[in-house]
Amino acid sequence: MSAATQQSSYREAVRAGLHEALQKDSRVFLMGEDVGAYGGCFACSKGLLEEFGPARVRDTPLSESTFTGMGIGAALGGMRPIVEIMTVNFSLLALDQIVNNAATYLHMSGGLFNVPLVIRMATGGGKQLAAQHSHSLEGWYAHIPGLKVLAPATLEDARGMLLTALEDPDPVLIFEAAVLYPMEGELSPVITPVSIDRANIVRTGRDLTILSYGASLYKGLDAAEQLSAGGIDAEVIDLRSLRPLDDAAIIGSVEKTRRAIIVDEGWRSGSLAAEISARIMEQAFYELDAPVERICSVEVPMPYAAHLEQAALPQVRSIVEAARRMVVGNG
Amino acid sequence: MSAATQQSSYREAVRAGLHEALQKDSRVFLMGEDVGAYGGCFACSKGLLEEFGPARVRDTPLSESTFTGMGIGAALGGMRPIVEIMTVNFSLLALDQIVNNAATYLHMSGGLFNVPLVIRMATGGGKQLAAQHSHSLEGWYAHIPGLKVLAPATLEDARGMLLTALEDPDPVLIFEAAVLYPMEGELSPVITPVSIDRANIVRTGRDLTILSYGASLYKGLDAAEQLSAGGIDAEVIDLRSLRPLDDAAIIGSVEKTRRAIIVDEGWRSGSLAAEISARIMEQAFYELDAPVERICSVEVPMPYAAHLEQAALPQVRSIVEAARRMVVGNG
Amino acid sequence: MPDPEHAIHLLHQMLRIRRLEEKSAELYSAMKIRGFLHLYIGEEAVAVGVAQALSAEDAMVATYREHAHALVRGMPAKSIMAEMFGKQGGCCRGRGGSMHFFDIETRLYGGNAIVGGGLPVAAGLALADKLQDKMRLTCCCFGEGAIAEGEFHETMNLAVLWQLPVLFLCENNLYAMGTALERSESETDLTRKAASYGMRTAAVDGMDILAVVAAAGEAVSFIREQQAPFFLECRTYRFRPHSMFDPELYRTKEEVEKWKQRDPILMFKAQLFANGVLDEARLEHLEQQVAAEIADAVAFAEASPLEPVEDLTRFVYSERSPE
Amino acid sequence: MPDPEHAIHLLHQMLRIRRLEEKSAELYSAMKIRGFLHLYIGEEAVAVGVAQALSAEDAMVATYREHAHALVRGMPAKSIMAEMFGKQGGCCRGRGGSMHFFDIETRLYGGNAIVGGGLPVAAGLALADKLQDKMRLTCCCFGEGAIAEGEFHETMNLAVLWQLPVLFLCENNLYAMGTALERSESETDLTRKAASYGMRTAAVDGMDILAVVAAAGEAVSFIREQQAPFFLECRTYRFRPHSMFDPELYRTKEEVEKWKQRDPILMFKAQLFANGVLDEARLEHLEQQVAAEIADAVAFAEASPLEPVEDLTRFVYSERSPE
Ligand SMILES: Cc1ncc(C[n+]2csc(CCOP(=O)(O)OP(=O)(O)O)c2C)c(N)n1
Ligand SMILES: Cc1ncc(C[n+]2csc(CCOP(=O)(O)OP(=O)(O)O)c2C)c(N)n1
Ligand SMILES: [Mg+2]
Ligand SMILES: [Mg+2]
Repeated sequence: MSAATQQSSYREAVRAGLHEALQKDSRVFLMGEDVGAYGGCFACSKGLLEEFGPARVRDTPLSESTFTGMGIGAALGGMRPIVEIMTVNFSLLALDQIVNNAATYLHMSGGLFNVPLVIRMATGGGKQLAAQHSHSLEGWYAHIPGLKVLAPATLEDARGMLLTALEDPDPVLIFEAAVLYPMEGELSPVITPVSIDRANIVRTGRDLTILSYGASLYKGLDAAEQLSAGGIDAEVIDLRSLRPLDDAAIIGSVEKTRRAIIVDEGWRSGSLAAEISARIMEQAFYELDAPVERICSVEVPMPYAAHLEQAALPQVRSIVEAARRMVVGNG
Repeated sequence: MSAATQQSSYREAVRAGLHEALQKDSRVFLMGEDVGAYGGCFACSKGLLEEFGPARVRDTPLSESTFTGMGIGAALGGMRPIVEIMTVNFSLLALDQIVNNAATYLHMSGGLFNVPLVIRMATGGGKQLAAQHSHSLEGWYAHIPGLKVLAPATLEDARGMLLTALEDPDPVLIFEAAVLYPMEGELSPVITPVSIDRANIVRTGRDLTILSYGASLYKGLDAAEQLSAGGIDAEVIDLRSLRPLDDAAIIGSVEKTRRAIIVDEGWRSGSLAAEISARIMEQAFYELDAPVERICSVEVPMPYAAHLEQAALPQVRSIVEAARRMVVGNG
Repeated sequence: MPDPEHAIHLLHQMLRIRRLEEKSAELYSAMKIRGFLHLYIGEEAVAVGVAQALSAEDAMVATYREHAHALVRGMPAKSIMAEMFGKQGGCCRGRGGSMHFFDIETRLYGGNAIVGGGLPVAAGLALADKLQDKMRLTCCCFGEGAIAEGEFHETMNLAVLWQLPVLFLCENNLYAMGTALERSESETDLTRKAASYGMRTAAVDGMDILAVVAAAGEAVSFIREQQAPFFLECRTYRFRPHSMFDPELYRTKEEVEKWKQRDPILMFKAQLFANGVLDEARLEHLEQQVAAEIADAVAFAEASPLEPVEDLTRFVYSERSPE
Repeated sequence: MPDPEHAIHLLHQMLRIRRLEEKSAELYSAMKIRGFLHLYIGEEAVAVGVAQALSAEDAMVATYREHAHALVRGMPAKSIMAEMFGKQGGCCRGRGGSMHFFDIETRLYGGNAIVGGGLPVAAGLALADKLQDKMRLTCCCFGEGAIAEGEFHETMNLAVLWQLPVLFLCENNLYAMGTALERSESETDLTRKAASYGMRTAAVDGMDILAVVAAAGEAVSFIREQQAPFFLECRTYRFRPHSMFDPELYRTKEEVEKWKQRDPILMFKAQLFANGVLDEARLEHLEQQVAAEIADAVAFAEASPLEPVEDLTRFVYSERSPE
């Protein structure tokens, strides 16, 4: 990364990625609800309509299933569409197109037709938007063969993963954590794709591994800080890619620390955290000094009231307590 | 169960449940594509239109999202609808109604409005129906708080679980394994609801526990047979309810056998099997003599060709091999 | 012109909505109300006019922009305000918030935050009534943006095919967030679209309270007599941003000002003054009544306790057994 | 009446479909073909008639009932048959089967088994052409049952709103599995429904090959000239069960027999005999040609190897890097 980095927000980083993509490849276009005149419901595409025009920044009607399916068709037709589904909550309406078409075309056709489609959506709770607007279902998408699923937690990834996804011949879903849009940080002036092959060890540690992604990553980091004060040295890993998962990084770290906690905003049962726990069971069972723990959302439709919502979401305190149990508790 | 049992198929058992439900409660009605004039795409409702009339056996247009949502509304309005979505593959089109309405109404309303809705659908592969018609996504539904998810593997459950579900004040999804419809067996003449509180130990054993449900259960039983020939004594558990899961039964058995294999037709990553493995990790780690293994579908859109499809689905041989590895391999 | 007292009643209802919404915006800035807040200011004549045609047994399914409907259908301002405060005294004990009001008394089945998501539910409620020979209807409110959704299409077809007693109330305020109707629909005459299903339809000036009262009255009597659905388009305008986060880049101040000339409350007030039905004293009295009601509501919301955190997982599954 | 050779060509195409389908049914009973098998017998005039209007550059998105379209668009019977056999020599190496034919050469983008699922994809292909100034169109085939799906509504609106060059080919065979049109649509005039989006439409007797040729020709020239979508309804009938599992409880033998009087092949043959364009010898020759083609296809399919099991996980993700 170059020395002269610039100040930016996660939101601006996403916008910079979109801008770069539209500028460097005429096959790229952005399509979704309110991406144009409104500037994007999270202001991620502000100004792009004015700069690139209505043919390449396309406001759609409220028709999630069809404009997503049209993204598939346009990708098959030689374009590089970026479909924005405002939030994962509305992607349920487009799920048939994503699961039954985008993910299957290549295989059903015996390799004849690949679908170079990028779908972006915001995910997660924490903004008091209640039960229908607070889902964190990226783990669901990570279940589907044929899809790749990315979860940028940093500014560099928010900008770079979009460019990486656009170079991919197959459908890539990018989940942007809604609560991270205002996050400020440094961004390299060099706009390039980022490798998505490896998870990222954000903090190295000896005593246990905290695995997370997206907005929850920062809860893991806060917990690690608090733990270090108490003399517990936690390693924190940003998974970055949810499908495929970087088993080497996960297992490598757990073999070193012999303990793992997965922090995942999805509901506990059937969460991505469950998959990671199962993989550690399968690949590092004999290395473990304590059972892997999961810190997930409480299994309740998200309540509106702040105190209830916060109680439902993964809490730094719960991570810290679990870590203490594991390290002090045994081994 | 009475002595004088009668011969029946799984299909007829489902039909018997539907018949009983329509007969004993005037609030019950059946709604879905081709449930009437066609007799049900799997012939599960054959003759019901003639017997109960078009008001109670309602053929719908191809409008999955809306007739499912209408089931929610009708349930709120005092009825006890049974919505049939032909197969889980098409339920993706109704997912928004199921996840954002059926599962949330009670909580969002602070307990004011419950949704006594039953949704039935066929699930699973094995019939050479290829990538869009062979999904096994019940594990996805088991992720959603507010829903109950049942998977009848036996004739008694195919008939009785429907009646149990109709007594439930909240939405219940019933996944019937398409390959089981022709299965023949004995059925009690007494038509009653069945308890769904407990998983069922179908075969007791000492050496390891095979956990499964639906059509895969029989693969687990076949494997157990083969294993016993080789002197390995496997316990086989039919989970029956996928949400909630019967932790007591699962952990109880694993504490006894100290080894577990989960057989689940869902794709491996993010499967229900992952959730069960994670729970065993959390609740029985110190009892385990070997890491829990998962036998799931290979992560590929289901191919049409028989030899490829069979290679993609969980195989009895893989279960047997895994079991041998676990038991002989160590502990 | 209706009889004077009824006219005053209509004005009073519109004022209750207007002031409640203004206060809500204020409380949002004061961070007492959080999440999304979608205001109805400018559209009051629609909710009030339609409410006149509905009876107590009728049900309603609304959207996230439902404060007005909840209020005119008879939900106490207290429980509305407390819900927006996220307090236990709210209609949903603080679990729903601004977008999810529910009420058994007035048969309000939400408050739905998924555009189009309420349409099938409304049709299902009407189906239940039909199957139980209950002679009541369900009013289903949605914005013109919902018309592009597949569920609109599926529900129109089924409602007509099965002759369901639903009043489909389309609140056409010309924008879906920032998307103008003509940029989202190939056919902008929405009654034409609805009519293509064989649905009876009408369109009315949603800024003219008396016109809405009349149109809703006819629509509802058609539904009750024919036991068939009706699509009523009310042409109105949202004076405020879509929600509290909207920079309003998609429309001009001039356009908004032009529409404010047709403020349903200003126009009706003028009419009532002209007809001598209303005078300053009476208006002043009305405003005081409304101000008091809202002050009470806010006080109640402030005083209401929070739902205990221990109760977080209540209402995921029913506590009682089914009847 | 077109020139004699073209007329013979049309008959030949219809015969190729008919015999291929008959053979497929036979091979299904022989368990050489498995899964679902949806036959097109009775509807041949639609696929053949429409194909005359399409050019090589045009794309097609079809349904699970797509054997005929694949064949008339130029896919070799060999690769079709081998695909149904689940063999490596099939168009999709045996991974797709009867419901999922794909072909780069003829731009066939499936073979879609989700009713309505192909409509957005077709609109997207047309959007790509429009954005790249490619003067070609996409033909989107679907049954009348798909019209009830939300995606039909969303796609009609977007196709007209964005003026996309799509031929929406509605193959109205009066039944969606066992559900008759009048029991699933409140408005059974499908062109009326499509027209409500501002779409140009036409309906034609799908049993009359020459009528279909003419109607498709007009529809396609409209699309090419106006760069706008067109909805063409072909009224036809399925002589066989929906799939091989259908007991056909929902319609009478008499109804089926009545329609068989209007068999597109019988009617056209009679016409050609009457006009002296066809004689027994020529017909016999045609039938032999077709029989030979199909025998070859079956032999090829039989001889074709299976995809190696080791290759199971190929084509989940692309092997090549993007251009
Ligand atoms: C299915 C779905 N897609 C997108 C959204 C985000 N969204 C919330 S309101 C809205 C605009 C709706 O406009 P309209 O239906 O006209 O109602 P209005 O807000 O104008 O009253 C959008 C796009 C949503 N809530 N649900
Ligand atoms: C979304 C969806 N729902 C249900 C089905 C099951 N199904 C397969 S074909 C069919 C009938 C479709 O009828 P139509 O569109 O008229 O086409 P046809 O079979 O008559 O050619 C149904 C209900 C499906 N494949 N996809
Ligand atoms: Mg609007
Ligand atoms: Mg049909």
